[in-house]
Amino acid sequence: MRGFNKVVSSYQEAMAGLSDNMTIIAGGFGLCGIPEGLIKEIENIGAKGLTVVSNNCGIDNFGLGILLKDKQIKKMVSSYVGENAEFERQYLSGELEVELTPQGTLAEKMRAGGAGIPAFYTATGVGTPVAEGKEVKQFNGRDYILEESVTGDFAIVKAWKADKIGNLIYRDTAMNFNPMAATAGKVTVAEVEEIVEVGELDPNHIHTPGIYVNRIIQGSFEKRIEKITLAKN
Amino acid sequence: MRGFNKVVSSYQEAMAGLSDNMTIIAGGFGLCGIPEGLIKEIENIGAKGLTVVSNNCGIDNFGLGILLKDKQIKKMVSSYVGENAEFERQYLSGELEVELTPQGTLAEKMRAGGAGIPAFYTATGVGTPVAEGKEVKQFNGRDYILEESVTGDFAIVKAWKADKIGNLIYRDTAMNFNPMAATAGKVTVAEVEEIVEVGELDPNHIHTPGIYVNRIIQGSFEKRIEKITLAKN
Amino acid sequence: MSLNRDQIAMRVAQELQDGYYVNLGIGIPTLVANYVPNDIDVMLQSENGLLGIGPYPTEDQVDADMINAGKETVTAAVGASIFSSAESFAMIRGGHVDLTVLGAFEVDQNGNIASYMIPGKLVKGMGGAMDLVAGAENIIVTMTHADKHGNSKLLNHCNLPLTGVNCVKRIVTDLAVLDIKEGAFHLLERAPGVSVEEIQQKTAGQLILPQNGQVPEISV
Amino acid sequence: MSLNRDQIAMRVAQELQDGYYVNLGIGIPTLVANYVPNDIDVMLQSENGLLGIGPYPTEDQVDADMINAGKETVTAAVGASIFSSAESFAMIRGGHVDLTVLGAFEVDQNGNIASYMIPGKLVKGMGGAMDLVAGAENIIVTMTHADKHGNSKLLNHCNLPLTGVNCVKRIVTDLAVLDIKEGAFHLLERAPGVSVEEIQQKTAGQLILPQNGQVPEISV
Repeated sequence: MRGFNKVVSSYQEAMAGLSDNMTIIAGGFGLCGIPEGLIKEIENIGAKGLTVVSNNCGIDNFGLGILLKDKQIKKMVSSYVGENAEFERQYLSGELEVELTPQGTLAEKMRAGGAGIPAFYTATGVGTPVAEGKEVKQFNGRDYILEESVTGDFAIVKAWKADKIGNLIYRDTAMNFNPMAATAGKVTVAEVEEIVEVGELDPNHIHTPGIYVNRIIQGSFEKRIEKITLAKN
Repeated sequence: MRGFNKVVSSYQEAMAGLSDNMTIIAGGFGLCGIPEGLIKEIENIGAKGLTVVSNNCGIDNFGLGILLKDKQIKKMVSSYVGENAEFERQYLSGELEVELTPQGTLAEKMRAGGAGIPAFYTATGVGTPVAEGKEVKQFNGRDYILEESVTGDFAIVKAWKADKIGNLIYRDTAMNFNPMAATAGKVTVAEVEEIVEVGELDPNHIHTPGIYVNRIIQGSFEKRIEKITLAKN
Repeated sequence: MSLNRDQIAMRVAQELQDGYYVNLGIGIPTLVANYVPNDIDVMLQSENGLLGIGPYPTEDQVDADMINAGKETVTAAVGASIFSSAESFAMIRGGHVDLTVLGAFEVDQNGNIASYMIPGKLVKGMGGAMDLVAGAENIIVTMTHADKHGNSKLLNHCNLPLTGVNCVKRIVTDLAVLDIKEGAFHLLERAPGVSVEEIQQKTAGQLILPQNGQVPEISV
Repeated sequence: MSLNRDQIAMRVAQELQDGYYVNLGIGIPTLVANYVPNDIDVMLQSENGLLGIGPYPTEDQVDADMINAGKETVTAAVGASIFSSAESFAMIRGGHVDLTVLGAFEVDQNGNIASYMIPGKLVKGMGGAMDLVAGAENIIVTMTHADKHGNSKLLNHCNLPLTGVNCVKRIVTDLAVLDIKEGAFHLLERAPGVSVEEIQQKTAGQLILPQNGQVPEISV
């Protein structure tokens, strides 16, 4: 399956084609399930003016936060952007544009983008600042707002296992936004913990079918934890 | 987990509460992955005036076709209704109302129904009879039509394995419409091949989380095949 | 005596029913998990994609891939399922979660809630809160009845940007349990030793007392 | 000589590229799978929820839980994935399938297609066809150039209810290969021994010949 072998051997190849002012959809929730190496490669490339669609924006020195530090990000579309002092500074000074989006709406916007659905109605955000400028329509007597989907020039995701043709399996809550992000990129790049031969993954257990994935790279992950909480003895 | 034990021991219990003029969402594609025993129980109950939302309507003497024979169905919402002479007769005579719905739109209407999304836009059906009476809206210069979601008084699905708290796993292409149907019922009933103890299913492999499932019954399945096609030697 | 954080959580836990799927927000709501009555089972939903939150891990069990919506390390309960954020919010938005408990800055007599943003201070974002309040049939808000300056948080109209409209049905504060219906707060219970007068004084919105004038004390 | 069904499929197979994800409709399109060139790989998508259709099963392999969209028993190819109908049509509607091949009753010079309904006869339904034609960037229609009465199926305007509008870009018939652009059929190739005149006569819509007047024969 030559035409389906999506494995690349360098981060340069993985992110080839990224340039200024592009939109990047990123998987991950906090620091959990983020494509650490792909983010570092974006830092290396130094592309500026990026729009990044991701539930969070990392922390000051890890995850997407490193792109803030370098002022590579023009706009963030996120549901929660705490834990990040540089973010706060850029936002308050007006350097950074922020589109706060409810978490479920953000997940659905990515899914819809990948699924060819340009917009959908949701009750989430009705009557709140999120509804400003959006069309309101009643269904069965309740108000809903129209939310448009998102797609990216690139989608960057983190998976546990991939086979060489791009079928992906996630592990535990490191799945989070990754499956939707994977569907929403013109070019989708997956950074994974393990690459296996085609046929090793059970077809019934695949979370992201390979059709969505363009490039796969074997990563090495630090997997930093934001809040280690332990059972009391 | 008493409050979460959803296993019932009879088909009567499984479909308790079904009455005339209700809407039923059914999983299955052709005769593949259909809740055979639950359909028979609907026949036994004899409820009339039903609206059935299902990709197909079985064949004359099997699957949902048996409810047509008994004239229990007032309206079918389906994408494909061939292979069924009684269906043809009732439809042509005007006894049966049919809402032909593109297959992908039907799947999405069920998913949206379960996901609290009252409506979504799709390019599917634009400029065709499916678009009649539906709102058209442009996004990025292309026309899309507004499709509303569906929900049912009951959803009936077929799964391979269930644990006692309703987590479901499907097998091969018997999955089809079942995961969406499972989310879209006020009461969702799953007929399964095997019931296992809580904890036996890998949390990462569950296709339908138990939160969607109200009742589980151990079924026995004939699994009739519509077209046996074999490799040529 | 007003209730402390744990006592508020204990009172909320009395609202749990056997077989409930529950989403607990950050702060006092998280404490509710410690007071689930022994004779019932609930399953806790975490909006990052876990149904069936288990206990915090031991040091050996800590796993960066297993966190809750507050980004704390957790374990999966027996019978848990794990899924994407889209599936998680399909559950939430679709009304499949039986009970949502969350904190708030303000609630008003029409059931509006403000919980995510204080203009002028940093906006951290709403996370999943807007989806949770829009999707749940059954929402309990936990908060202190008044802020540290004594200003009521139970208002005629919320002043802060809203998280959701017409959605809060019950509030458990350090002073009282109240229902919201027909455009008013209805006092149901008071904290032990707290007078109805104090609750009236600290409730800026319209407060309705029981017809018989009797307000039982919260039992925790 | 006009092409037979297998020859039409062979010609369509020449459009395949290594690494293509392809959805093949019922009838002639299904035959395309038999003629995939040896030096390329394609993965076949079945809209009931299978990416990677394998060969038909042996008797031992027959499994009621493993069928294709035509309800035939199949096997899964190595590297296949299985998913729900919603996921399947997310792929299709979202434009992730590289090539869709399907049959039709009529196609017109604006790329409209009618393929699912003949009023007065039984309406069996569109199945996935409307989603496929709306979602695909790259659609090839296979059909006979004319019906058994000699009436052209390549029209100015479709008469039958449409499956999709402005979507068909290429047609492979028993007589010719044609592209649709700028409101006309553009003749690219003709079946061996079939004259341009016959194709002109059997094409009711506007037909444009190559500027040099040369129409190469289809090679299969």
